[in-house]
Amino acid sequence: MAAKTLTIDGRLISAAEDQTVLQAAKDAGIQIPTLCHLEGLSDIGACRLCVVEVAGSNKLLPACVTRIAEGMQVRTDTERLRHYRRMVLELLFAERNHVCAVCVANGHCELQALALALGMDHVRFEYRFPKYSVDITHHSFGIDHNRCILCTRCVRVCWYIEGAGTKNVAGRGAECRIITDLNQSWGTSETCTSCGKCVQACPTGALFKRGSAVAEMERDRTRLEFIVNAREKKQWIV
Amino acid sequence: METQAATSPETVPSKTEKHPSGDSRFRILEVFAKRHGCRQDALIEILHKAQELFGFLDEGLLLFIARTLKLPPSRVFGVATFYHHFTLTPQGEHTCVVCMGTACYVKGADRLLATVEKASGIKAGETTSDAKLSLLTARCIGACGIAPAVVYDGEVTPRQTPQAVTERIKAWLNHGSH
Amino acid sequence: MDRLKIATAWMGGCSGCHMSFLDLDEWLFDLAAAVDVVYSPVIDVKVYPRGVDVCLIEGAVANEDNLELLLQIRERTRILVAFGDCAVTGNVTAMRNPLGNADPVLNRAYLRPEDLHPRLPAEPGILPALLPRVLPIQEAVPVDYYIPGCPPPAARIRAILQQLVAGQVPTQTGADLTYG
Amino acid sequence: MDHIDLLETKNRELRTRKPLCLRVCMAAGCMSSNGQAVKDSLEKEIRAAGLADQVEVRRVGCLRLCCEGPLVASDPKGELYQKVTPDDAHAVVAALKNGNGELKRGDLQHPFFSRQMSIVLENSGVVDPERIESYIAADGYQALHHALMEMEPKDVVDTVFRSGLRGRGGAGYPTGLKWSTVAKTSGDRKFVVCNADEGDPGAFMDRSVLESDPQRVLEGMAIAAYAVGATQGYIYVRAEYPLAIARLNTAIRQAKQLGLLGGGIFESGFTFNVEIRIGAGAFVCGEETALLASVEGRRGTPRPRPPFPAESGLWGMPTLINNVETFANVPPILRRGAEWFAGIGTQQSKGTKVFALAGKIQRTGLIEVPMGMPLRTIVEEIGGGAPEGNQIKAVQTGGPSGGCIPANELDTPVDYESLVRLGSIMGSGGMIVMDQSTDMVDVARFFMGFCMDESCGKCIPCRAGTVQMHALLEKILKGQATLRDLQRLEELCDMVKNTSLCGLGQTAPNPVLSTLRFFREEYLHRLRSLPISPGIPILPNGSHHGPPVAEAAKT
Repeated sequence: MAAKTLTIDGRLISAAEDQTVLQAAKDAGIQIPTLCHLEGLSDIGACRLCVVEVAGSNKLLPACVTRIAEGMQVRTDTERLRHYRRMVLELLFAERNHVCAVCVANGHCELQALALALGMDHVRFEYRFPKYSVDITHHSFGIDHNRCILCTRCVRVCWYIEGAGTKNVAGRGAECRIITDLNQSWGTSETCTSCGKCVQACPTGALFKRGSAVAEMERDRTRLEFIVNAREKKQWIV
Repeated sequence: METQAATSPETVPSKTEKHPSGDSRFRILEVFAKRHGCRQDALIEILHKAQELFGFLDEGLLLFIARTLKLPPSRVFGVATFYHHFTLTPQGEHTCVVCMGTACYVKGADRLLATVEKASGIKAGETTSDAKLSLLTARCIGACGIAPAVVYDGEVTPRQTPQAVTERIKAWLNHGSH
Repeated sequence: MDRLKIATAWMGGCSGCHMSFLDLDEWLFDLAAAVDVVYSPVIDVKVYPRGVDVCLIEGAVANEDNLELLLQIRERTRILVAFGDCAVTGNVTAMRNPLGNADPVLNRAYLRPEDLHPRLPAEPGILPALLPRVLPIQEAVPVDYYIPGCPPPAARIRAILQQLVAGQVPTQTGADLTYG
Repeated sequence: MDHIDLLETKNRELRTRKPLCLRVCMAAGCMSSNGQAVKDSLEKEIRAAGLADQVEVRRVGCLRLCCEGPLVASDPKGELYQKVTPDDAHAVVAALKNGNGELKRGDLQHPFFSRQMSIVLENSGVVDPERIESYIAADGYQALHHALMEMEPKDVVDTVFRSGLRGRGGAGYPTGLKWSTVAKTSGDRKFVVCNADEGDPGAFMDRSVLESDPQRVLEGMAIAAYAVGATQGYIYVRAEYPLAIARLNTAIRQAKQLGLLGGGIFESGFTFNVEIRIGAGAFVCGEETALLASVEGRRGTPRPRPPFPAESGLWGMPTLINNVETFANVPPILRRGAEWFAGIGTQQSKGTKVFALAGKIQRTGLIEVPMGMPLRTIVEEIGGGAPEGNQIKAVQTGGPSGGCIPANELDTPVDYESLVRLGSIMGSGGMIVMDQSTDMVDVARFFMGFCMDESCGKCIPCRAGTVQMHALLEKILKGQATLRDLQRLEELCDMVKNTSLCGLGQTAPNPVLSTLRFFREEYLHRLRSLPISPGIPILPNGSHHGPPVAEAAKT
């Protein structure tokens, strides 16, 4: 694989030509915030947190799906980007009911961690306070739609890693929600293999192991990495 | 228009030579799907056909389609709920669609809608409790030259006024089908 | 230089933020030496005074009294600090908001079938009515600084107060900003 | 079919024509005003008068002046009758023989007609949209024949490139450039897709073209397919356009019967098939990657580009997507040459543009004008200005992605760049005129509501940002917003515009931004002072601080 050189935040970086800006930055130790991205899953460029400035482009580009190019000049942490990222978070916090204090994922939540990292000290938009339900009909897992940010990691992991196609997004726009099979309670699903990958993939407290109390829902992403490596690279690294 | 799709998930077998409910519309739908080679990318065409046959898409019907196309149910439900043309609840005997396109809007479509809502006692997207009338809005039916337009039972009617819609709606609600 | 006048107020919250404040232990003596605490649930002052420099507000705006007090505080205070998650986000206090208005919680609390004489509390002038919707304080009045946390750890409260007392613009970075 | 057959079909059609002809508009506008009954009545009247062998009653597409429908045109007299009722049949037939019945005659010298220029609509209102022979008689399929027999694919691409044709769907990307990308990209199969998902509220150009002259679109697609090396085409058309769908189906069937679609067209080695895909009510499917997802039977959510559909489109294959009007421009360009087309319009914007003129204007309907015509000519001369002596306040172009152009900018020439400079876009061609009674903040709220409902929900800025912008606009309309809210609205507009995934989100703030730019005072006078003023907190439920009492608590 040929290498290409590019500049990220003023640093000259060499990266493989099929890498994305996100991968190249990560390899160089530059962290770009992400939410819908999860190692091992195909990227969809939906959360817009990873948008970066690329010299010569008047549009902001999502780092997760933008391929690197020779001589590319990327900025990942400008004032303008920080401003937009903070707003993405504000919109998410205002959209559903994210009550960190009583959340199973408190302390282990990517959304919560980002709020901290990006300096979101409060939300300037009106909280929507929508009414959402919690489905704990499955014997091992539950889904709390109040905490869902619609990143679709669970959908993608269910379709492309497990292959069951149990989860999907239904509805449109603000009405979007994650469903099980034909919008039925999880416990009645005929396709769910109860593999739990969706729970491992979830960035917030939306998907959890039943019985988890506040702050107890820690995730083990190495399980996903193990499977993806085994599938794609034929390497079983236990 | 038929509005009853008397099916439940349990009654749908995986192989459907003849639908156990005895409803011949399933057979018609299956033939239609086969004409599309039961291709998964024909899902939207098949949902259109199903809605045309049954009036709305209930769970049993969606499951039937999922099995016919060998698709996960979550995919069929996801697609059916993405597109506003598809409805998962039964529609009334009559439908009134108020066009809310820009041209109609600047010519008072919002007042027409308010009038129908008042005359029928239901909001847009709802059906009267006696199932006589479903009230819908459209984003633009492309009849801007004759705005404001209202579609009564599929018939585009130009230059509507609050009086005209009231008469039409009252007639339906009072006299039922004719 | 005049001594800084500091206040704290307690609205729709569990008082956990004040507990955390009290966890500052002996540093409170240092604080007391540097400022005047002119209004707080921990001192016996009934009326919110004028000319307050800094007020820390715990809790969300949940009832009519909260709202009235908040407006008074805003009017009489130079720097208003949202103190803890309830004040900043609504938090647990606002968890009734998805239910639409206050009725479901009142009914659930007071009209239980097992009660002998179920009745909703109604003591006008004594018992403040609940607002239909709980508000984080910045949805009701402009707020100058925010201290998230449920509760905010004592060290964080101290850091902010130290900067305010020193007349600096408080900066919070990294670990100073955690919800929950 | 070969060229001789094509010419023979044309000549037979022209030979057998009756000397007199009544063209009855049967596009959706006139159809909804009882057009079918008018046609039936005319046919009956002509039979009764014993004129059946002399007079043809022809179903035609749009005769343009929708507000005066049902419309009937009389040949060779060159008269246009307006608001014709079935009872007028006698008078119309009498007029054929110089009778002078009571008829409302349209003034064909009026600028509404005289200032127009027809390329895309040259056959609209002339040919019978349900008879391919009628299209062939108007030189239909000559361009396809010319391309297949006398041109290499690259020459076709070159001709379109040199014509300067730009995409008529909104953004104005050079059509030739797009074609050449698809032509150069290798793939096992290639596709040509016609975007007929005309979703802008207030736009009906594509519907009219499909209803009036569907064969032209098929011919344009076939030429494009030959140029880029595609064999399969899809037309993605809205379910809301049943008449257009029916006529397209008829057109495809007839073209196949004559060997103008399918295998070995004109006895060449070129094969091209077209299928219709019916949309199901999702505006976002006008975005090309969402449209492709929908054609594949999936949820119509867009994906980031690159890769562009030209490289990786339907099922990962190179795919050419153009809209109806773009394809409709292709046959005349091939027939009359790139230079002819490039001679029309402005330096940057060539040819004509079809607009759907609607709203607070005297003459609503379908118009086609050369690019570069001042907006004033369109709305004041062609459209006759606002009705009842009202003043035009603004003209909205580009639908929910566009903006409101104020009356004092009416001298702007209508071309892609000029409209963008004013914060609007050409869009697909909806043109809504607003007068003094139109509330611009309400208009902004209307479009934001549209975008909110039509957001696919995939990316956060659009899904959640449109909700918040809509809420802020409602707050402003209710008189409960402060300057702080307005600032937040502007911040959100900027953020949603710059960070959304697809065109829907990126342009959703445009109606707000353009009304803020030109009608800012309408926003400002609705604001109230900062909430710090005693006694008036901001309450999200709308009520001012009065007693916000939980009433039930007292009962």
